[in-house]
Amino acid sequence: MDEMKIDENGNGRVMEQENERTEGYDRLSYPLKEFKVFEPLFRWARKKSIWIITFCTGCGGIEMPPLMNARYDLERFGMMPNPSPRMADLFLITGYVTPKTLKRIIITYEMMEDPKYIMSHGSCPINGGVYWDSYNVVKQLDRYIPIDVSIAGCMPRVEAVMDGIMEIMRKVERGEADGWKRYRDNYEWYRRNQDELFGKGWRKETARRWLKWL
Amino acid sequence: MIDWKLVLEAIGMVIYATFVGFIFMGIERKAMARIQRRVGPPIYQPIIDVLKLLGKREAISHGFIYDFGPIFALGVSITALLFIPIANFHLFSSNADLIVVAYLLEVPMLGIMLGAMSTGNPYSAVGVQRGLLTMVAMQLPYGLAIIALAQHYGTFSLNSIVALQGIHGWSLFVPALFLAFIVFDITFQAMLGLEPFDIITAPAEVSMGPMVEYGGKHAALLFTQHAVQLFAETAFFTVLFLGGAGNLGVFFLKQLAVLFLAIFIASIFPRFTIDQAAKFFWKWPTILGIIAVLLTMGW
Amino acid sequence: MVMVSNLEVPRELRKEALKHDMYLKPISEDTYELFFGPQHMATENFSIILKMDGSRVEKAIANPGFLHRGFEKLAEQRPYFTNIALLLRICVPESDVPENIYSMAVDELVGWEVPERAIWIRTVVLEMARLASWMFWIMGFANEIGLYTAGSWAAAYRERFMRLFEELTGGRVYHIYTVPGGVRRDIPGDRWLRQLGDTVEYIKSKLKDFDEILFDNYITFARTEGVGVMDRKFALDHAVTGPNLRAVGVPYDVRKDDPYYLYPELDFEVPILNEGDSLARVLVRRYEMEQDLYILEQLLEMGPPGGPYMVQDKRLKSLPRFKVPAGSAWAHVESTKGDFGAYVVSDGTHKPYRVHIRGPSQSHGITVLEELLRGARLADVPVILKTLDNCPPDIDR
Amino acid sequence: MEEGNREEVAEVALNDVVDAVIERAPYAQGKVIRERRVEFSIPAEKLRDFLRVMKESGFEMLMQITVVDWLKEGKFELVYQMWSVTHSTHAFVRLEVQRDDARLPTVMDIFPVAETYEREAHEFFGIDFEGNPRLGPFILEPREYEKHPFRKDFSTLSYVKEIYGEDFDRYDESKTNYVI
Repeated sequence: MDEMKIDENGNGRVMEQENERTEGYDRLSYPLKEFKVFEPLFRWARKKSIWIITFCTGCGGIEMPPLMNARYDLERFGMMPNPSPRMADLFLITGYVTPKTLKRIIITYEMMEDPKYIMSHGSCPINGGVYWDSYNVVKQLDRYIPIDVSIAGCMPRVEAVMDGIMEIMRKVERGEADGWKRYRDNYEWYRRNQDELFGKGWRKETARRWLKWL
Repeated sequence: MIDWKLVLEAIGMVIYATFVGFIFMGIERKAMARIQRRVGPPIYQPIIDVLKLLGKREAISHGFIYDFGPIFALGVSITALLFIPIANFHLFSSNADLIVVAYLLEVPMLGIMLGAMSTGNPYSAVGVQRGLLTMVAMQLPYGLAIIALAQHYGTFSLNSIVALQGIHGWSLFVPALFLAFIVFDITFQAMLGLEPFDIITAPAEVSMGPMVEYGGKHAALLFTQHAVQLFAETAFFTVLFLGGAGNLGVFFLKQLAVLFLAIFIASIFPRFTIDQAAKFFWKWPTILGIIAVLLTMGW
Repeated sequence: MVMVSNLEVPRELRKEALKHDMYLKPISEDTYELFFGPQHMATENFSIILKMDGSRVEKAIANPGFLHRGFEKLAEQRPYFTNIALLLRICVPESDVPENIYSMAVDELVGWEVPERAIWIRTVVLEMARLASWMFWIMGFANEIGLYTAGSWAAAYRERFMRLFEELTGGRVYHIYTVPGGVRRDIPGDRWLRQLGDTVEYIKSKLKDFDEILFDNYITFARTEGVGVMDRKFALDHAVTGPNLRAVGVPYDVRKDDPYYLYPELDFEVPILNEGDSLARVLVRRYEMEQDLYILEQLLEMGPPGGPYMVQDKRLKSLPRFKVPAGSAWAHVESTKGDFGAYVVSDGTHKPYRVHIRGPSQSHGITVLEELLRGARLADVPVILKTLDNCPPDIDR
Repeated sequence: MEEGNREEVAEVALNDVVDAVIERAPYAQGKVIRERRVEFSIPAEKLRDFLRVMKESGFEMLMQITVVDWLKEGKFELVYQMWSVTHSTHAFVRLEVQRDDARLPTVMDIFPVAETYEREAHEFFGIDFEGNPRLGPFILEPREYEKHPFRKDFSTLSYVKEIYGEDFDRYDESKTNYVI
């Protein structure tokens, strides 16, 4: 739908949708303009330069420094840790997620700019893993944010993580890593799940404190 | 009348500088990686990064100044570049271009600061404070080094400095100017934003500082600006101390030598805090700079 | 049409936001709030709310809880031996420590005499974990102060221990190796011991590199000297343990003061410095690395004693029904972060009635950190965090 | 021979330590469990007084406050665990409070680190430490905080089912003895 509208206008200008007010929050959309000619080039560049946001959410964070440093050097694939969510492409969920972290994850994920990808790391984001009966671990992360690639195991070996990263590279090149599109299309559903977990108005109450303009 | 040759040369030089600047950034990352016993990214990695950043959807803007900052920075960097006599291309050379270039190379920082200040992110704000203080701190030794040079050669023209070095040997080998070289190299580290003076973007402290809110095309602009700036700064260094060059190949090699010096220093030193950096700049480099100036007066 | 809501300021709201001072505010104010973490390079999954005055910290409020999984509750619902696979996840950088304290406490409750061979293996594993954890700490600390070279080297050296662990236990990070009554598997063979000896030699030779680039670096001294100073009384009142306590001149080391395993027979020193600032904490850690290498050398010279590696007990045939007599026991070991202890209460059934783990960061990470951060510069925050060796999973559990 | 001697000497010294403490606080009962472990039980209202005595007699560090929820007896057992650097000894100070309306005075002013331990005990067990200003949601989110999850009558499985929905089917309730 979005692409259609831009083609009709034909200017290549980023369009601004009308600001709708539903359920008490303001939304705004700038659809991503896909240049047909340059798209393969951009896809190649996206594949070759994936910046990881530095947000280690669980025990998998312990395997991040070895991944980035000597021995398993991820920089040779053009990946690099980036502390700023605005510049990052890949969100690596490294391990179990507690509700307190999930709030930050959602906010950070929404701060990232499209196209953005999520890779979950370990069994816990898939179904809770060893913490399946814990009252403070989110069981199925896929209900709250879209995940492109999941790596099973506790803890997955570094080689497994690298295999996952290769997979996400392949997906990016083929244009299949479309978690951000799914998030946009099914925003109502994700939003409802998040609200069910945290209670309505959690953004207004807690997240506003972290980001004043929220 | 429009001097078409000059225009073409200028455009060509900007494209060449951007490209070589990106390659320099790649070499920097690769060399650092090799020192850290890693494989490192391919040398053309910064070009891919910029391409990717250009292909990102960008929906955030913090107003006009936020957009204007990176453009301003890039513009100033290019202007500075065009004043430097690179090999046999003397584009905007004039009588006092030493001063012009020395200060145009400082201004892009202000552009980034302008944009960063308008984001409202406290990390940006802290980064801007740090950036401005670094600038103030490094002005003094930087100025002293340039005064020593101008004093020694008796001219403010980069062209004549290159020509005089061609006759009397590189200024690196003049004892008084060697002190100036050391001073300039220390400030050079801060100009490139490398350790021990990468205080502005210190990722573990202020998470990228001024850059924290930039993403997508703004970040791509800033990367391009950094590439041009890197080229211009290494070129300036080469012209001042390594005697310039007759053709682009030799010039490139000399620039590379300068770059590697910076990389080696950066990979063995941790980062200063901002007040230590300011104190450091106003102590040893300043003393050395004053000695250099005095020596050039006596000679 | 379905649309996305990203966290940008919508153009319509920008004027309103300006009007309400919702953004553009922090710069013009004298004091502002800085949310340091969890999305930050310096704090791994830990958040500090800093009330800043310029670049000085006026007040710091530690905000843990991003890693809370309710271990102690979960441990009450699992049998004794299953808990090993759970509890070791409390301390991620050296996961052998929770295994060992829990096993020691259960050993004491049951009254088992752990066989000599198992004791030797446990001591070696603990020391290896300590060295791997030191390497990890060098990596974190060096990256924090901007010396990425040393950090990257340390990561590579840590991999050597990871490989040895993998061969010994089958796991890279989580080993699930030490169990009540002994260890789960025997040593793979003499080749492994030779490799361990080689690794110790190698790390010993590489320690000189770290001395040159990191520990004897002018800027490292400048960054850490006089930053985050504790005195003796403060440290004791706040139950500071481990290298942080030894940096204020208290020679408390669990390996000496409450000896366990083979430590009474080993010859090592407890390094002490009296300054109590970050530099002292860094240097104490540096000296301890040397001592750990020395301990490992002695252990290798001693060689593993013969005999079984697991206690011979009929009750071990049906592990899920394995019952422990009622009572309570406290066991603690010296980890790189400090005094790590476990308090296990049994009511005579096959599940523990209560397991309480004391992570050293529980005291380092909240009150001590908040006190030390008061008045520090923003650039000192990561340095203080890292020299206290704050490990968030300990706090949250 | 020598080692045995040393142990005996250590035990005698420990007995002296316990005696010295009890002399100053006659309401307490103390005994030596084994080498380097001593135990005291005190009435709950004498807590602050006793901890002060302990601190003055060489137990400098408060390592932990363990709460054990004895559901059947209707009591919380609190174990203040202390370490003495001078005597190299670990001490358990045990006391009991009623499970409903559990209140204790804070020991923040004696051991500043107790602030964290008390916040934790309050959060997970709902014990009120009078005088500690920072009690409240600390590690948990407010919703879990209200349940005080480490109490024995809080069932984490039913809570998980309630929060995370019906498709959570790894636990079979019909099995009585569930072994994980």
